Amino acid sequence: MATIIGGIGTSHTPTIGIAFDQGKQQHPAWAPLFKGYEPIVEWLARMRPDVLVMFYNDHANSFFFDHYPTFAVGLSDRHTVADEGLGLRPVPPVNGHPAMARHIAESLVTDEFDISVFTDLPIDHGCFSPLSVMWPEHATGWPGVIVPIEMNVLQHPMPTPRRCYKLGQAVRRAIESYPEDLDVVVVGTGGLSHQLSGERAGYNDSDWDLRFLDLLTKNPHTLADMTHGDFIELGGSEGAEVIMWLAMRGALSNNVAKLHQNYYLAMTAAWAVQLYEEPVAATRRPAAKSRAGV
Amino acid sequence: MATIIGGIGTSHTPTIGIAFDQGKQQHPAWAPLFKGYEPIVEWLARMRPDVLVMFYNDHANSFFFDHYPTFAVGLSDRHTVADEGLGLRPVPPVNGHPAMARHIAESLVTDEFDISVFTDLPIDHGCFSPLSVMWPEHATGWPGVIVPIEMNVLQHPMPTPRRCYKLGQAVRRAIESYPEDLDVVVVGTGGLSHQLSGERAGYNDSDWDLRFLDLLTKNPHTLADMTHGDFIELGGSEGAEVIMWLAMRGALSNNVAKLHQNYYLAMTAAWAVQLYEEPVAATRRPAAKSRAGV
Amino acid sequence: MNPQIEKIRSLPGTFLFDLDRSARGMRLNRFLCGLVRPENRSLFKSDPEIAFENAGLTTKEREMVRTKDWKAMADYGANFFALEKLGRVTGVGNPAMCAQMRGEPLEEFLKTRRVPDAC
Amino acid sequence: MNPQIEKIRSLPGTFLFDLDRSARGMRLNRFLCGLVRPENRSLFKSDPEIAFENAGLTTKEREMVRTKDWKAMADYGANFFALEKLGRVTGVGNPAMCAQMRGEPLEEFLKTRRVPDAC
Ligand SMILES: [Fe+3]
Ligand SMILES: [Fe+3]
Repeated sequence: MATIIGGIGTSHTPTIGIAFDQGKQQHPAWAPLFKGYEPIVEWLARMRPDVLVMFYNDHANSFFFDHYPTFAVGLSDRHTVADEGLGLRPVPPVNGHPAMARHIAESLVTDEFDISVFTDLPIDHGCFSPLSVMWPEHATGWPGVIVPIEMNVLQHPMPTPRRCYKLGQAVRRAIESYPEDLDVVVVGTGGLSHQLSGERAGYNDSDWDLRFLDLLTKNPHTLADMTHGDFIELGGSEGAEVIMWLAMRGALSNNVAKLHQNYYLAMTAAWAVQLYEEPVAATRRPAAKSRAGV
Repeated sequence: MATIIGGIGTSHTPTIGIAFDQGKQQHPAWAPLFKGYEPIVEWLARMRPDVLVMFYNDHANSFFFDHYPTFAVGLSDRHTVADEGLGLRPVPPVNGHPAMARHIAESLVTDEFDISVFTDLPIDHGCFSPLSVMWPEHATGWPGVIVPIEMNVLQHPMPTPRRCYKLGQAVRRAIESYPEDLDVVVVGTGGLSHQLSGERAGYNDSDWDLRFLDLLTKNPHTLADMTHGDFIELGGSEGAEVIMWLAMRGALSNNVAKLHQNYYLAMTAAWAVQLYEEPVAATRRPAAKSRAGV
Repeated sequence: MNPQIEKIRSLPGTFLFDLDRSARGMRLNRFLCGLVRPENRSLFKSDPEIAFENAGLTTKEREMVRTKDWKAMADYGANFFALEKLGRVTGVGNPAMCAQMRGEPLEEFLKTRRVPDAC
Repeated sequence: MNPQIEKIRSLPGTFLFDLDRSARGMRLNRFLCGLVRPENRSLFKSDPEIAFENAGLTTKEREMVRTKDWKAMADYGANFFALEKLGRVTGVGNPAMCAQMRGEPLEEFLKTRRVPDAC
C-alpha cells in the first residue's frame, strides 16, 4: 500500500521557471522567492518520495476549449514540456508513473469522479515551474516521477472548491489502495492572489493570502465552503487557482504538521509555498530508503 | 422552466442509419426494426419537443484516447455528422441548443459532476442513427434540436451504472432549472446485447434483454446497483452501452408511463426501443404548441 | 484493479479495452482512427507501407494490419471501433470481423444469426 | 446562471471567461493558441495578414490582434492564457499586458509593484 508522507502547496508562474533557467537565484528581486524553497528542496532530497501526485492547471497548452475537461489524470510514461510561445525551456521531460496513474483513474471513476484521462500531451508551467525550484538538480534528468492531475481553473464553470477538496480526499483513497509500498507527496500548484485581465488586473491582497494560508492549515473546510465568487473577490480572477491547494489539502490527514511557509509578493502574482508532513513520514524516511539500499 | 415530457431508449448501430439511407424500410429483414419506430415517429411529430437531450456514446470519432472524457456535454450551434471511414452519410447537420447546453454544463459542474465540454466536433452514429429513424423527415433539415451528452463506454474505467443513473437525475435538475418554458425529451442510445470482439463475438441474450427492458421500466435501481461486469456477462462487452438508457431513465420521474416497446434481434446487436411519457405531457402538447402558434 | 470489471477479467473470449490495452495500442489506434480522414484512406489504399511508416507502426503492428487479423489486434490493444474503421476502408463488415474473431467462416457465422439478411 | 460566480458578474474591471465568452472567442482563441507552434509563429511574424486569413478571423478580430488591444480581446472572448501566447510572440510581458488592461503606461503600473525588478 502506498503512503502519503506529506504535501506541498506552491505557486507556479512561468516566471519562476524562467528565473531559475536564467540563474537569478541570488538576484535581490528573486532571492526571497528561491530562499523560500530551500526547506522544500532539503526535505524532498531527504525524504526521496517515489512519486509526486501533482494537482495543477493547464493554461490552454495541453487542452483547447473545443474539448475541455474538469479533471484529467495524466497516464504518460514521460511528460514533455510544452512550448508556450517562447520555444522550449531547457528542461528534460519528467517521467510519469503510468501504473499508479491508471490505478488512480480507475479508483476515481469507481468513486464517482468523472475524470478524463490523457496521454502524450506536453505539460506546461503549471507543473514544470514548481518542479524546477523544488528539484533544482534536474539538468540531466529529474530525481523523481510525477502523476499529474489537471484541474480546470480557466473556464467557468469550474469545479467548486468543495468538489476540489473531495477530489483530494478521493485521491488519498486511491493512493492508499495502490498495492505497491511507495512514498507519495501530494502537490497543489497555482496562486496566490493575482488577476491578469480587465481594469482590475494587477490586483493583490496579502492580508487575504496570509489568511488563506492559515485557514488551509487549520480549517480547510472554511475554504471548501466558499464559492469561486468569494475567491475571485478576495484574491483576483486568477487567484481562484488556489483550489489546487485545496485538493492537495484534501489528500492530507487531519494530523499533518506544517513544517514551512514562505510568502513573497513582488510583481503581479503573490508567490507562496507551504510544506506539510504526515506523522507517518517519521517511520518511512530515510530508514525505509536505506533499507531498500537506495 | 423547461419540462421533461418523456424519454426514449433506442439502439444506435450504424446499420440503422445506413438501412434508412438505403430505403430498406419495407425490406423483410428490416421492416420489423422500422415498424418499431412508428409510434416514436408519431409521438414526436405530435408532441414536437423543443429539445432532445441525448445520452449517447462516441465510438472514437469525436474523441481519441489521448484525451478521453467520462462525460462530455456538447455546446455547438450545429453538430455535423462524422465520417466513420465510409465517407459522409447524406444527412444534414443537426442544430444544438447552446444556451441550454451551457446551462446544463454549469448546473452539472455545480452539482459535482466533473463533465467535459466540447464544441465544433463532428458526432457519430451514436446520435445520428437514432435521429434518422425517429425523425425520418430530415432530408432538408432536422425538425428539432439536440443537446448531446457523451458518455464513455469504450474504455474502462467507465462510469458506474449508479453514476450514470445519478447523471440522469442531475440532468433533470438542470433542465428543470432552465428558465425558458421548453418541452424536453431525454433520449438514451445504444445496446442492447452485443459483443464485437474476442471469441465471444456475436454473443446475444434475448432473455436478458427483455428482462433489462422490464427492469428499466419497473425497477431501474436494480440495474443501477449492478456492475459493468454484470452487464458484460449478461449482455456482451458492448452490451454495457445500456448505461446510456440508465441515464435517460434517471432523468425521468417515478410516474412515467411506458407507451411503447419494440425488440428485434436480427444480426449482431439486439435492436430495441422504448417510449416513456411523463404525466405532465398531457398538459403540454399539442395545446401548448398551438397556443404558441407553431 | 477496477472492481467494476474484476469478475470478468477471466471471461472467456473477451478482450476488455482498459487503460493497459489502451496504452499499448495507442500508436495503432491513432493510425486506425486516422482512417476517418479521406486523405489517409487514399494513402493507405494506394501505398499502405508508406502509411505504416508515417504512423510509425512496429513490425508486429504492420503485419496485423496487413493480414487484417482483427482478433490479434483486439488482443494487442486495438479498440474495436478503431478496427471498425479499417473494416470500412477495406470493405469488411462487422459480421465478417466477428466471424474472424470467433475463428469461423463468415457463412458459418451467418447461419447462427436469426436474420442473416440484415446486414 | 452559475451560482458559484453570480455575485461577481458585476465585479468592476473583471472579465470572467465563461462558456459564453468561450463560444464567442473560439476562433480567436484557436488562432492565439496556435502560436505555440513554431511554424505558426513564423508565419504570423512574417505575414500576419495571411495568418489571419488562414485562421478565418473577422475584421474586428484582426484589428484587435493588430493593435494588441488586450483589454478589448479579453472582453470579446479571448482567454488570458491565449493572449499570453501572443504576448510572448510579440515580446510583450504580462506586466505590460496588465498595464494596458488598466489603461496606464507600463512605468506607472510598475510603480505600483512592490519589486518592479522581478520581471
Ligand atoms: Fe496559473
Ligand atoms: Fe455503439
